[in-house]
Amino acid sequence: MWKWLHPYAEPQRAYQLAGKFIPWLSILATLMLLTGTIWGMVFSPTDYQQGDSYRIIFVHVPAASMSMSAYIGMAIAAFIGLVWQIKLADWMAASIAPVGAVITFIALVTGSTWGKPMWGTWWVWDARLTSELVLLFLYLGVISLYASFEDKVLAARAAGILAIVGVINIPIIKYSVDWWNSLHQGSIKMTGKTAMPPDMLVPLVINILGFGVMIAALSLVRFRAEILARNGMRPWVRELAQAEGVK
Amino acid sequence: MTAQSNPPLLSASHLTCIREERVLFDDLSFEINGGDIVQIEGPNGAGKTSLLRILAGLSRPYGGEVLFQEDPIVRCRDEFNEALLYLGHLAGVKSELTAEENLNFNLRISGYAQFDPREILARVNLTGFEDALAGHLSAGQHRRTALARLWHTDCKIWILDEPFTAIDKKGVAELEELFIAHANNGGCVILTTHQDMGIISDDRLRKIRLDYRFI
Amino acid sequence: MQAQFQSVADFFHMGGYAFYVWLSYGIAYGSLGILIGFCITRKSRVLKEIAAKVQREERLAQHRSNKQ
Amino acid sequence: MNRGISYTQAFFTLLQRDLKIAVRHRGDIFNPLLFFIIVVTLFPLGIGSEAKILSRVAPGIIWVAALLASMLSLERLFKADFVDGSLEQMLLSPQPLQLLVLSKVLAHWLLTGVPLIIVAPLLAVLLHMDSNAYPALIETLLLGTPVLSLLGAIGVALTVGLRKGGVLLSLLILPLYIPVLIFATGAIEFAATKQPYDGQLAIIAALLVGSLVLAPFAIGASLRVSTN
Repeated sequence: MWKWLHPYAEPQRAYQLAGKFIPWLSILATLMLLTGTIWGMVFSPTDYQQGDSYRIIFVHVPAASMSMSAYIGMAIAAFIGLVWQIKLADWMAASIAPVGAVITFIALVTGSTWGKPMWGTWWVWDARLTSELVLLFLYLGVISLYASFEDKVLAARAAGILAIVGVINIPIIKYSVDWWNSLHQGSIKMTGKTAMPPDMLVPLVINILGFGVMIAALSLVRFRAEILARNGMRPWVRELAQAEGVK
Repeated sequence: MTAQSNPPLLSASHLTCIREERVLFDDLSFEINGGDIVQIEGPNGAGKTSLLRILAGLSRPYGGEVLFQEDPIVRCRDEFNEALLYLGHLAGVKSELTAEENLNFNLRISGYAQFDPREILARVNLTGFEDALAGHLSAGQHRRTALARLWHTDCKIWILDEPFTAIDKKGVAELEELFIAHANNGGCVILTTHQDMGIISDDRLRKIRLDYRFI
Repeated sequence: MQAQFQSVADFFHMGGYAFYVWLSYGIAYGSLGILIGFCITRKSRVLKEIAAKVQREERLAQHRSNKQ
Repeated sequence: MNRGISYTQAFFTLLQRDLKIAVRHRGDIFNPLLFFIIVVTLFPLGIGSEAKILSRVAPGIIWVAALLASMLSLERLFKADFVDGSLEQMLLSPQPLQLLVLSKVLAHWLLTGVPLIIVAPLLAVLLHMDSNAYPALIETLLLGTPVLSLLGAIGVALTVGLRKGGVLLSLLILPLYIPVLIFATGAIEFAATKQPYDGQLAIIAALLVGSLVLAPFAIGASLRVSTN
């Protein structure tokens, strides 16, 4: 497989390939998010317990579930970069981190604004919100470690190790927070296991997938910029810079 | 140089070093055999220390690889480390420990069980200072505490970054003689220095030149 | 499938939860917008930096060749 | 090529050296301990001296203070060796790096973790901790503080080459400390109410085993990056 991948492991090829994917992914993400959000906001039935406040679910749950997936994706990229010493994978990991952090932030804020009408307070130490908060710290750790190194080759390796350590810890942290929550809080849960009518579930799933595609598209956009930034000494980047950069 | 049947002790293959988006050297290849004394020369900032650190396996090159007897050093790290003696700018001498304790530790961590520290310290003119804390020694004595391990080693590859710093003329001469003896024994010495060497003649010394690159 | 709201005003009212719903959607899509903006402009910022560096190096090379 | 030093001997050579240096440099042992004591004594001043409240929050206070003290003292774990070049020599030693790293972490734990465990019961008295909870306090500290040292060492290894690593370090490692904090304080609370707390202890023990096995690799890899 590595032989087949090798031509794509060249920065220039990866740059071009990413450029071909980005428009399709962006269109797909926009379509999915539009469909899911409009369906959820306008056509999904009102929840008999929570009224219309539950409509926050269509942005909160996708952000929450994708924030975790993005971290795992970042850790996988970092692992590939560390073990097989593929710099492109390092750059990919570095590109995912800020996107994932913003998604986590969105999950936190929407969770909190959903909590206010439900529980009457802006913050509850609910298991999911607490885990999201810790996840945000993990993201910020990776980002600031990457930013702290002058030499970005080293920065990527250091941040990669941290991302892998973090991904091993995530299940443990999640388990411990769940246990702690059951000990102290009783039974506050954001979404019960009650069956959701398809008119709620389908737009939710569409939005979850839409968030995933959007994260991929944004990461690829950053990835392309990262390739350029790290290859500033290569002739093809210099030509590109002189053609586009001086304006 | 006569053609040798043995594989080169250490070889650099297409090394590229990039520091903070600046190319220090690109596609650098050379071979170092037993018996070589190699000086890396070049102006400040040309990447001499970076090259030595890459050769020692402390830094990973941006591209290319370093081979120890034709095996990449990342794949035979333990064997390579056993054959390597590296002394950097920083001596690795603890100022809270005495000269003798420092030498003891340095040799034991390199794996040597049997040695007489006082005799080795006498070789570098530190007799009488064995029990002095390294923090109280002069710069030259401090440096000699670090260099002392050169007198008790079976490593083939010596990589020395500025070994003569703070060493007096007599000490430099002794070190040069030691290098020649080591090379004659089939070892190799790779070093950087800004000082002129008196004993190692120019035809004995191999030079690898690095230039400051602007792009 | 039919719209759950009688009128546009009803839709914006969100059954009395307008503030929370629109606040969370506002923050979510607002921060997404900022993120998208930064991601897209990053490429041109990087290219500008590289172009500036290239020019700096050209000046340096010229300076050196003048001296020789 | 055998030069006559076994892995065990190399391990103890390094351990002995670190302990010797620490004894000649006593501040490194006492400062984190003093920090631990002072932080704990600040809490009654901040939240009032009512015995009921204090005994309720005592496990949390002692553990959070232990977390912070461990993190502060860790900052110096590799710094001195990095600055004087001994770290490079360690990386180039023919001994396995994981072994050497483990030895350094053990030395650090002996110097800062053990004193912490010794004074913890005294602080528990100050905070009116329930007397049933004392064994649990000692047990969780015994099992938990080595985990803190091991996990923290990863963060320290990553930041040792950076000039302003201190604040960054807390961001990197405190989130990783959360499970230890949760299960340790949980165990103490269970003990105070005379419930069995073996489960929590078992989990902390599992965390200890896991970090003993995995952390040395992460620390070694991080050190190779930092000294690059």
